[in-house]
Amino acid sequence: MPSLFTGLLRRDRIEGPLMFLATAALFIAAWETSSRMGWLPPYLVPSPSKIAEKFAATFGTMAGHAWLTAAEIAAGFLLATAGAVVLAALIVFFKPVERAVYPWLVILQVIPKVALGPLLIIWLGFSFFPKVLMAFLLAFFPIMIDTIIGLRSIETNSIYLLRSMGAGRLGIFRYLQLPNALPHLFGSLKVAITLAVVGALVGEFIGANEGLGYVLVSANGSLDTELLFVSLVWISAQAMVFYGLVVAAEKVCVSWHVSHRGTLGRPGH
Amino acid sequence: MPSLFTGLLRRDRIEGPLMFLATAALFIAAWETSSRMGWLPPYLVPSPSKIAEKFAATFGTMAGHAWLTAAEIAAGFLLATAGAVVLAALIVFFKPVERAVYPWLVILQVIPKVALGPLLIIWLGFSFFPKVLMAFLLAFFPIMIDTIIGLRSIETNSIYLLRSMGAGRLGIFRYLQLPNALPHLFGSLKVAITLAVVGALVGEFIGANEGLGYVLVSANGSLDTELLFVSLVWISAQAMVFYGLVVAAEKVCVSWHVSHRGTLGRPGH
Amino acid sequence: QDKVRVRMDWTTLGYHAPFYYGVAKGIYARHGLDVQVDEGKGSASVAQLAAAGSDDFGFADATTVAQLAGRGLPAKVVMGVLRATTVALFYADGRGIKTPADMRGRSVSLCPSDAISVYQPAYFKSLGIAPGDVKNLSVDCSIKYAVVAQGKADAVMTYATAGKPLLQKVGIANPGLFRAGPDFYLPSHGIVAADSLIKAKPDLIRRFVAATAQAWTEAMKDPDGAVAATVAARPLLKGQEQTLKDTFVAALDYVDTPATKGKPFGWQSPDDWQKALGILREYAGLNKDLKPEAVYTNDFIAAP
Amino acid sequence: MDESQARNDALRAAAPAAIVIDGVARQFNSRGQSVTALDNVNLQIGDGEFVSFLGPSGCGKSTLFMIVAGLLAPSRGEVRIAGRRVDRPVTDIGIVFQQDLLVDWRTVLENVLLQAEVRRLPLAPARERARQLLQQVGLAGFENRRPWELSGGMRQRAAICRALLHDARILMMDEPFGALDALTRDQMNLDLQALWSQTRRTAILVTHSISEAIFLSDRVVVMSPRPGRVILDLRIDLPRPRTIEMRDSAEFVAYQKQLRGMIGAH
Amino acid sequence: MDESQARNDALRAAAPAAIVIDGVARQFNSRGQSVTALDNVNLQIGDGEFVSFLGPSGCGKSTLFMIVAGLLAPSRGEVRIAGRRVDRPVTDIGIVFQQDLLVDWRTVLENVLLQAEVRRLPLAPARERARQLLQQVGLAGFENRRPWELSGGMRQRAAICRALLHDARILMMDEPFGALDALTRDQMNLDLQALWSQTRRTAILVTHSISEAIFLSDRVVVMSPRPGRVILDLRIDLPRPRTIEMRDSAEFVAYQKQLRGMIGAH
Ligand SMILES: Nc1ncnc2c1ncn2[C@@H]1O[C@H](COP(=O)(O)OP(=O)(O)OP(=O)(O)O)[C@@H](O)[C@H]1O
Ligand SMILES: Nc1ncnc2c1ncn2[C@@H]1O[C@H](COP(=O)(O)OP(=O)(O)OP(=O)(O)O)[C@@H](O)[C@H]1O
Ligand SMILES: [Mg+2]
Ligand SMILES: [Mg+2]
Repeated sequence: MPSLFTGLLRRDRIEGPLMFLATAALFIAAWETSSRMGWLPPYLVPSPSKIAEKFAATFGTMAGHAWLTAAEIAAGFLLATAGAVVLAALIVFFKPVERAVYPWLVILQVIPKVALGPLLIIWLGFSFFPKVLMAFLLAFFPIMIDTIIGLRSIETNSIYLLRSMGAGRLGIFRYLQLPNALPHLFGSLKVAITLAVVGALVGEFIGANEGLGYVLVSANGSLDTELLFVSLVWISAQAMVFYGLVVAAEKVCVSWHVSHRGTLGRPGH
Repeated sequence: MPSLFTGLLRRDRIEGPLMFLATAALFIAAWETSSRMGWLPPYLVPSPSKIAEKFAATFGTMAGHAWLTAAEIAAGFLLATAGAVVLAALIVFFKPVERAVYPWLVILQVIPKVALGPLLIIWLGFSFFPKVLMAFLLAFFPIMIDTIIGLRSIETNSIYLLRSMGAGRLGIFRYLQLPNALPHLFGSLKVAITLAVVGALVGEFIGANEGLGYVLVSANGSLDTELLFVSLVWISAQAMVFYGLVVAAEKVCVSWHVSHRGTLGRPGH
Repeated sequence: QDKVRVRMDWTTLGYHAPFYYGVAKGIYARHGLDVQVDEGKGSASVAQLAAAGSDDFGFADATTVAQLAGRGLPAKVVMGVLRATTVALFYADGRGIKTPADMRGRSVSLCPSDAISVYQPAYFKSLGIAPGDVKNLSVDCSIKYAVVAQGKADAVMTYATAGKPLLQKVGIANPGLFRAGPDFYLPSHGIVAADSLIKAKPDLIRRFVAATAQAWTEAMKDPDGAVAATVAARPLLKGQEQTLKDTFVAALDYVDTPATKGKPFGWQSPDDWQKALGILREYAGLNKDLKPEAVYTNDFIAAP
Repeated sequence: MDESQARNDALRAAAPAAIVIDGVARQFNSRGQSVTALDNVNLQIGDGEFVSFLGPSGCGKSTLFMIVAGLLAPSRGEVRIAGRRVDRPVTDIGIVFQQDLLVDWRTVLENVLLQAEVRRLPLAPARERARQLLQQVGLAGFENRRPWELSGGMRQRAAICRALLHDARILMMDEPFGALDALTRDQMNLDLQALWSQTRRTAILVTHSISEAIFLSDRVVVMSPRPGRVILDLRIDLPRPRTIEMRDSAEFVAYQKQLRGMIGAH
Repeated sequence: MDESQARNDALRAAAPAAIVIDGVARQFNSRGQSVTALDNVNLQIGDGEFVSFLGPSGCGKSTLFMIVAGLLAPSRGEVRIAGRRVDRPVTDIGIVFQQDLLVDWRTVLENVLLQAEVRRLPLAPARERARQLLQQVGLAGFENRRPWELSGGMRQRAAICRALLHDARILMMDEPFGALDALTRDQMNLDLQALWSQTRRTAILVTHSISEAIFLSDRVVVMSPRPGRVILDLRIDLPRPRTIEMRDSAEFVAYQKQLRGMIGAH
């Protein structure tokens, strides 16, 4: 019954967004009501309708800010992906790299980036670069950790097979470890893209004259809660788009993996 | 030659920390020199010796603050681990949960927590709890994502085996999916513990009268760079301890996994 | 025309309006200056950026500049703008607070990343409040007013220039203010410039100071025009005109101290500074050997 | 054929079939292409009967195996066990898959005991029995090793122990002895026959060894190349217990020849 | 024994051995316990010779296999190939492991082509040859399927194609036909013999099938149970090319009996 089957599949695809939209509508309705009833003071949380008004009024300007922030996120994320995969490979291949570098990475990871911020401003100024750096710093670690595990999770005999084919470390990496690590790499990319968003924003918090993070901070400073929530809407929407892109890339790259076959525990009955 | 072999192993174990200490010593020496030569103005970065002095002078008070922050981190991290694993299991087992909950989780993940913080403080007060919640919020997502992938990365036939044994979803989870996911779960725990640290600190930034995060902000506000760096030292040290604990737990729990056998690409030659 | 960059202490606030006004009205241009007004993220980094030469001038908290100068920052205050003390305690009305003595047992919200919290003990002392009499609530700067509105605190330590309109914005209709006692003085905002700039381009500084004085004097007479110029430069502030105007007007009370009355705009009183350095030494660990000349100068103030 | 054997056969013929495979077909679709693995398989297996399946690689033996175990849904037709339609995994079963499916986080003994843990059987006697089974298949001394420390054949033997740990009414094995040498295999065949004779479970065995199929089975079913259909259902009338020597007997060789011819013909 | 065979043998005896296994032993240590998998194995394999290994499950065949391929270091002794000590993976080799080791992210054809890609062989002719090999082993039509869509035996066949894609001087196979039915297995044996006769590579085969070993080999080596030692090194003097029918010949049956006796004796 292929027609019924594809029919079901399609219903599945549509139902996902519908479900979300339904819960979202409910949530917003409850929020609007609370605002109108005065349970949510406007200086804390404005009503959705006010936010929508403000959203429409500021659309053009905000789109410009969003564009800049998107560029920062994309640059930081891509650099982090490339850097983390390369470093993970070095760590897996060369023990000394791990010993010398790893503790520093952990320290770098746990030092609150906001505390680094002022130094970054002084050294790097208000330019594009420090925001990219922040997005990079936040996104880097999860990718590296998951890639390391992914690269190491390889059956010894598969490596032997490649070695018998004359593959060196690079060959093993390219033909075996990297594709094998992809499913888990994508898991970390999903985490990393959200952190790259946060990173770019934190970078803008620390010092910027434009971008969504800047808008957020200045709305905060002038207690303009409506603008603040408009910027949160933009930020969330933007992050969802980025997240969706990563998920789409994942679908393309690791459709072969068992986690994507959708047969889990469903023996056809 | 087992004695030579274990000897090498032991050297390996000692060399790791040594390598780090050596690079650390070098780094600190370079820093101290730069400070003394005036390349690093004290109004930006104090010298290591000054930091050490301040560290010694404030040890008692700082230990108290560190203790509190540690409790927040631990509570947030443990709650996040439990919550994320349970939610991951629900998502893997029940498609509707995924559809309804997932987009919200992504939104929650990307909204800058600093923006949520004020609301949390106002609703939840200045207690221990909002900091725990922050640590929880930051740590939750990576654990969930990796656990979902881990739970799904299971060979169909292994599930069939368990079903033939009469296992239900819970049995498959307990006997198959969870242990199978452990190596990747621990990967995410390593990321999550560092984020829990950041979360507790952000919680303290937003509203607290004690804790390392509070010390950090007030040192920042009063331009006391020495105290600021002392608090950074405490934060890093604390995070390293937590990270070490996770790594130790990983060693115990997933020693069986191929990534821990240490045979990668080393065919004995 | 000389290209000049001046950085404000924060994202745009009401008391930044005169700078935008000066640009919009061509006041700076008439002094041969092509000024770009940038926003900043705190007085410390603004002073540091000026000292490093990244910016030409900064509009920063003068006490912060003094503290950094005590640690060797090669920059000083070349012009006082808001010269009166703006450290202030605002309290919510209707909660039985009339005099400083009523503060006993109450909670005060403050934001540790404001420089203010350091001076709080000195400030309270000038009001006759002992440090243990009030409970401090340290919160992020963005919610220090909201916690008062929520009733979690009854008063807030903040800048006198901003406190009233922002408290009104969160619903406290008539906030009261305790001004510091006479023995408590700290200057508020001024223009900071690097020592190297002072040495290299005294004329540029002189012109900038003169133009800024003129911009302020004219803006004070035309608050609506100043706010309009600000919003024109920062379109995101559309809709915030009232708040901007209120905060700007509130700031005008703090332009002068008794000691500067009748002196040219921008002139800083050595007596005032003497008092301020004393407080900084006692409460903020300021370098005891720091000479006033390393902190400020009146060399660039034009004679009346 | 001795008397008891004859009586057994008579009894079995009277009893309703334990497993009925009724018009089962199965297709696999992927990217537009469709592979028909099974095409209309009909078969009845009596209670306590031992049936082996022979057939060329890729003909659908494992597919049929999974369908009978309730792990895969047929595209057409149905399987009934004891009259009930199979529409979920059959659990009163001891099963050996084509892969060993040992898990790395358990020792060999713990892997065998998984059966008991999942079924919540009392652990102490299960452990006793597991040790005994491991000993029997020559894995004594390896109880506390991890699966990756075993050879291919040793892993397979551990998987067999896991399937035999409990008392299941049905025993299903998909090429369980493929990685074993002739001698070990013979021994395992003898052990399996002994076990089966004691308990008379219904048993299904997929194998590539004709002589193993004859040796163990009441009936040998031969399947055609893909799409798999039943092309021969041969009753093996050899007395039980069967011995290794019997393999050189004339009847045995005749069966062997008949089966080989049948398989070769396709 | 025909004449050319005799000449071949003479030539081989004169040539230096291609592979020398010299006093090789191997222990595995884990948690204090130590397993001796191999204990002093000595063997010489001539250039172009086909040698099979028989032995009980767990006796160390795969361990020895890995050591010869340079993938595992011996605890004692050494292996020399063409006079050079093996201290790294041997790469002029086509190898089939006991597991198929197909990767899920490649189709069947791409899995076979992995050999060519890693070795940077020209891809167009390699693809041609891969298709041809897949066709030969009965996998035509499955080139673009993923490994998990294949049956156990089909996977094994794909792995064999991967090992045969290039022209290696040495061919090593660890139970490559374990999951195949008799008929397919016979066909594969014939194909392998033809291939080997054309190219005369040195070949090492681990198998559990005595008749397969005799059918394919110049020499059959029997190993003892763990710790593995060589207990028989039997030269098979049957003319080539060998045919399936030859398996019923008196010599063949005699070899079979001798080997079975040897394996049974331990
Ligand atoms: N999950 C699947 N997806 C697509 N095709 C499949 C799947 N499982 C099996 N097939 C196809 O079904 C056919 C029969 O496979 P099956 O595993 O039943 O064979 P088999 O008889 O067990 O062979 P073998 O003896 O080699 O194990 C094969 O052509 C195979 O490609
Ligand atoms: N990585 C390992 N760690 C520990 N022990 C091992 C390891 N690999 C093999 N062994 C042990 O070495 C012995 C020989 O194993 P090997 O795989 O060589 O057997 P085999 O002859 O190939 O058996 P089979 O025919 O079952 O494949 C076994 O007892 C096994 O437990
Ligand atoms: Mg099969
Ligand atoms: Mg083996």
